[in-house]
Amino acid sequence: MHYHKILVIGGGLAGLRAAIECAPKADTAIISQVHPVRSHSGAAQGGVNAPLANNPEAKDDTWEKHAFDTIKGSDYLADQDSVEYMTKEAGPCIYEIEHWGCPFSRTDEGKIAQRPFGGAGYPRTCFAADKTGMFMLHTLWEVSVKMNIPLYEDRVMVDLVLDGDTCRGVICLNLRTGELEPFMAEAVIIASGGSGQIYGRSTNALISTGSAQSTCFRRGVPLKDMEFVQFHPTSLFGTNILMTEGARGEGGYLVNSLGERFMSKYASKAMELAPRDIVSRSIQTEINEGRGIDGKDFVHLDLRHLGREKILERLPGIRDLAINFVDVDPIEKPVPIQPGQHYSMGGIDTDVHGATKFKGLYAAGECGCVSVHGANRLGGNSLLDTVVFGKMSGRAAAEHVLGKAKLKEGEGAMNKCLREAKAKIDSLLARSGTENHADIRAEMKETMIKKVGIYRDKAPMEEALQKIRELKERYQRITVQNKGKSYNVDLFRAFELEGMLDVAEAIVVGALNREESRGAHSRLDFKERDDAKFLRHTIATYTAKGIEISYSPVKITKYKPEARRY
Amino acid sequence: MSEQIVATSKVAGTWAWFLQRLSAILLVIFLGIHLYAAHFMGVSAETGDEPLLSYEEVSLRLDQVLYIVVDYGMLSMVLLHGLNGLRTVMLDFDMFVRRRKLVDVGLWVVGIATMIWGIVILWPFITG
Amino acid sequence: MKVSSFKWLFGRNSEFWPTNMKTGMWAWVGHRLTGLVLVAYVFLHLAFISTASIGEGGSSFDALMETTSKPLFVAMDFLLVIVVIYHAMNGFRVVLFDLGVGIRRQKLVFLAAMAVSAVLIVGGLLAIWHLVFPNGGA
Amino acid sequence: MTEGEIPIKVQRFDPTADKLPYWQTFNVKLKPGMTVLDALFEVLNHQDGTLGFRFCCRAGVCGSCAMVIGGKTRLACETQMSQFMGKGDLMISPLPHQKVVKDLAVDYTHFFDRIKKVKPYLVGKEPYPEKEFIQLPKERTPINEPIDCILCGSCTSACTMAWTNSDYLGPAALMKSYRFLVDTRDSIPEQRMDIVESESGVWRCHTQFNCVEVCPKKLNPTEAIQRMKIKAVKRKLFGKRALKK
Ligand SMILES: Cc1cc2nc3c(=O)[nH]c(=O)nc-3n(C[C@H](O)[C@H](O)[C@H](O)COP(=O)(O)OP(=O)(O)OC[C@H]3O[C@@H](n4cnc5c(N)ncnc54)[C@H](O)[C@@H]3O)c2cc1C
Ligand code: HEM
Ligand code: SF4
Ligand code: F3S
Ligand code: FES
Repeated sequence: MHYHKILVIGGGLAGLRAAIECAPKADTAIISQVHPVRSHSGAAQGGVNAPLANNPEAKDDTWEKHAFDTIKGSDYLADQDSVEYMTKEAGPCIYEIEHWGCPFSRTDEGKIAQRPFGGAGYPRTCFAADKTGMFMLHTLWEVSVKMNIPLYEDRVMVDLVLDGDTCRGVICLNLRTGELEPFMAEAVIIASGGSGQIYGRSTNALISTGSAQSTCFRRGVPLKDMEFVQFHPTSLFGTNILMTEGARGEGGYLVNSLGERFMSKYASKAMELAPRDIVSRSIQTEINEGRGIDGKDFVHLDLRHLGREKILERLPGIRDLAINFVDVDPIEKPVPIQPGQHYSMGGIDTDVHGATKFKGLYAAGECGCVSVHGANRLGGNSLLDTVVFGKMSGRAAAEHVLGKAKLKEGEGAMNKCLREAKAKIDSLLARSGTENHADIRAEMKETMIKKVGIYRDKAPMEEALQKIRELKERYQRITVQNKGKSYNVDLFRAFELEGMLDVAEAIVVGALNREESRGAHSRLDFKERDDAKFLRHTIATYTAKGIEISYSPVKITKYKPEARRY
Repeated sequence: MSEQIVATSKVAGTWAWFLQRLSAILLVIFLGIHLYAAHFMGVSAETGDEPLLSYEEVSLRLDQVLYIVVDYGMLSMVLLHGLNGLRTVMLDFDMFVRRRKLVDVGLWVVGIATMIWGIVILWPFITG
Repeated sequence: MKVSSFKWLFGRNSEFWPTNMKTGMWAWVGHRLTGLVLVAYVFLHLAFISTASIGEGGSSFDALMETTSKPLFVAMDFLLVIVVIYHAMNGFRVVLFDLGVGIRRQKLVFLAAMAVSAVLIVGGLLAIWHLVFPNGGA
Repeated sequence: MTEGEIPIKVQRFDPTADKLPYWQTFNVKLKPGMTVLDALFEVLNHQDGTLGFRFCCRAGVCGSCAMVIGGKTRLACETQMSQFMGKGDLMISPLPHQKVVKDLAVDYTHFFDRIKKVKPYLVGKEPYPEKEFIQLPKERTPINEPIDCILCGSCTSACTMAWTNSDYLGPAALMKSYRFLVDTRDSIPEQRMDIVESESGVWRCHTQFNCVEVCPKKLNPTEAIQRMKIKAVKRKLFGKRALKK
């Protein structure tokens, strides 16, 4: 049995930042499905928010203003104390990562460059070309190398060991050998990223399935605000690879099958540069009403009028992606785009220290939900979330461990859990029913994007719930073709599918119960925000009987909820 | 492993590489002179129909110190360049990396031995 | 780490398969082969002359020179010229890169080096021809 | 051409079960916009669940899916299938000269070990400023390119020098080293040069340019290596001041 005082699950930004924080204080190891530099964080393009006031147009930017923008963006569902904490810590955290070597782009005076982003009053998004996430990720990995933090790569967490109200460790599947490995620990930090792959048309990485999150969920760890799912207006048709907002920022048009710039109907002033949720909804309306190109599920992002030079100079990355992935050169042809699932605001319910209701269990990053994003995340705030709360949870976990009188308790619970996990994996391997789990996965994704997507309504969501339950039932009859040991992709994809179905159910149930429209959750049958009834967090708990929904209050400090207009 | 690399950093790497370039350039010069002297100077120009080198000619030429320097210098450059090149080739393989000392010593021995051999070969011409 | 399997090193899908090799790789393979050939030549050359000088002075040297004008040796000389010139010209190309020149234009530099080589080789071969057969090969 | 079937010939190998790798052919129906990664998923999902390969971002930024496709090392997720239509079997094999975990998935341990040897982290100049280090845009220029490396391993596995000499740091690690060497914020150029100057460092590079040919991000490790060779010689000839930034 492996033993480390602190285990970090996930080598993305949040996981690495947490490990870097606690490694000097207590023996820490990182467990990750993929090598840290392969993590999904590396796909983030735009930037990370911090009120550094480096941009001449942001001279009087302060953390209070950043907090206000964030809270307003969240449609007042964010916990205001957490938001204040995050925005106060933003500057120091960004300086710190710069000192570690992150190659931010620079202003003329040599300071960190900042650009404007949606929903923010000032240009406060620090960026490093259009690869901010990748550079931050590589930098943090490099620091972890410097600190010699042990890394268990190619291992996936398949079970969480809970002993009453205390977390004792995790059970991992070693993908290389196919063996189950128990990892005992005094504290576990879950930083396993988002679960976007539950949806069809996701901009997320293929491994963003929330496998660790759903494992915790099934062991009784509550999930918060799962119904809030962000959609990005412009992702490539087919692959749903992100086409940055910058394409519209430079002046790109959105055009439907009639050749109209349809945004004039929805936001006559801001046109293509209206806030993300509005643009997403507008595109979806056009598609739903049959004005998608060739009657299909996409519209055109037209950049041709910008001219060759401007495209080559300002949007070379976008051009490369379009050429590589849809074989369209934006200089000559319009790019087919559609809204895509982008981010889950919800996640494992934690407090501002990243602590869950179980002792020694922490969560940070996209898989967790401190609630700083509320009902709608602002662009650039999620990378900030990962480093601020990664650090915070690392600190909290280290303090928890150092304060512990007795170590290495709970061997019994570990062994019991290991047996259960083994039984589960064995039964999966033994299954040879008639269903193909890849098809079930595809149907789940299709159902979620069609029926619990940008627009939501009672009837389709009930159908979706039924469908998810039917798929769960069909899941029992799947077959796992690959019975081998080494790098069994088939087995792990079958395993994670079960958890995805559970989380999908939590999303649908939460969305059905929230009878209002708030942020990214937009219901056709309840078009208004309802602060009286729903200014509170949804808490979903997995029980033997099914998913239970309860609510918890939103912390309001000094920003009173008001109508959200831009 | 990383310690090992730092420890080996003081070895000949840089100089070996640098001398390989230097000797290459000198070789071009020497080779030019050598070929010209050996095949185009004197002989054919005078007799018109005697293309091949003759013993007298060569020993005549080698009576001049300059030619000795050129030929012997050329030999040393060729050896430096060639053996150093061999060393490069060998060190590209794990098998020899692990025996680098042996490779270095071996090549030095071959080089020095050949230089002596060179004197032996040239001797009759010089004295003759 | 070991070469896991010889087959993987030289398989049809590998970098080392001739149809997959690119300019720089060809240049390097050629340079290395010619370098090794040249080392071998130098030692043969020394051995060759030494039979003359260590023998009975003049007579054996001239006899040696006589042998070298046999077609086989002329062919060998031709080969040598090609080898030396390729090695030298590609050597120049490498030295250029070492000086930081033309790294981004390596294919062009290679073509240029090969063009110069071609000219030199033709010149070299003609020179040998004339040297060995001064009367036009008759 | 966007219709029809492409036969893909995949190198299969399970080190726990097979003695030698073998080739297996699958027919994949071409769909518009299909990438090689999509094709592999098509095989995994509907033809043979035992196939093993790495994947993550499917957008060419994470470096998981480098493999040899049609005789050239590329990222599977960035390579369109349609270009291979009508060209016979499309051969797909794992990165050459790496330990295979399963089929197309290789073990990157050795690759990352060599990256770790070059001290792949910034050692900032003391004392740290209260805010950020000041770095002018023109001072950042030298690192603009090398920081784009996604550590996909294509270059190091295509460099035949790294095949025969397992100590050779390889183009990826050397370019990483260069990235810090020319970063104005870094304070240990001497130590970095000691590492790249060693026998397993830059001298093992013979300008094969394979690394440049295969790099999916169109980077130029050779240039970084050549620059460091010059730096090394300058340091030997002129001493420390040759390393001034
Ligand atoms: C295309 C795109 C662009 C974006 N751009 C921006 C932006 O510009 N600005 C911004 O602020 N945000 C952006 N975001 C959001 C942001 O990138 C993510 O929210 C953030 O990177 C999440 O980081 P993380 O550390 O929580 O998780 P991840 O980076 O996803 O890391 C998850 C880690 O967990 C590991 N893991 C997962 N499951 C398991 C398991 N079962 N067992 C073991 N390990 C496991 C994985 O190996 C991985 O290392 C973007 C998102 C997308 C999709
Ligand atoms: C005539 C002019 C010559 C020039 C300009 C020249 C140039 C070079 C250069 C620059 C290299 C280094 C290649 C590298 O590091 O990649 C080299 C390597 C080498 N040379 Fe020469 N060379 C010449 C003649 C010779 C001769 C006469 C010999 C034979 C003794 C020779 C044998 C070698 C060998 C064995 C190598 C090593 C091969 C390798 O590293 O791949 N060279 N040469
Ligand atoms: S230099 Fe290019 S090929 Fe090499 S690891 Fe980096 S991105 Fe991959
Ligand atoms: S392929 Fe290898 S030999 Fe040098 S130029 Fe690239 S590192
Ligand atoms: S899957 Fe990330 S680079 Fe291909």
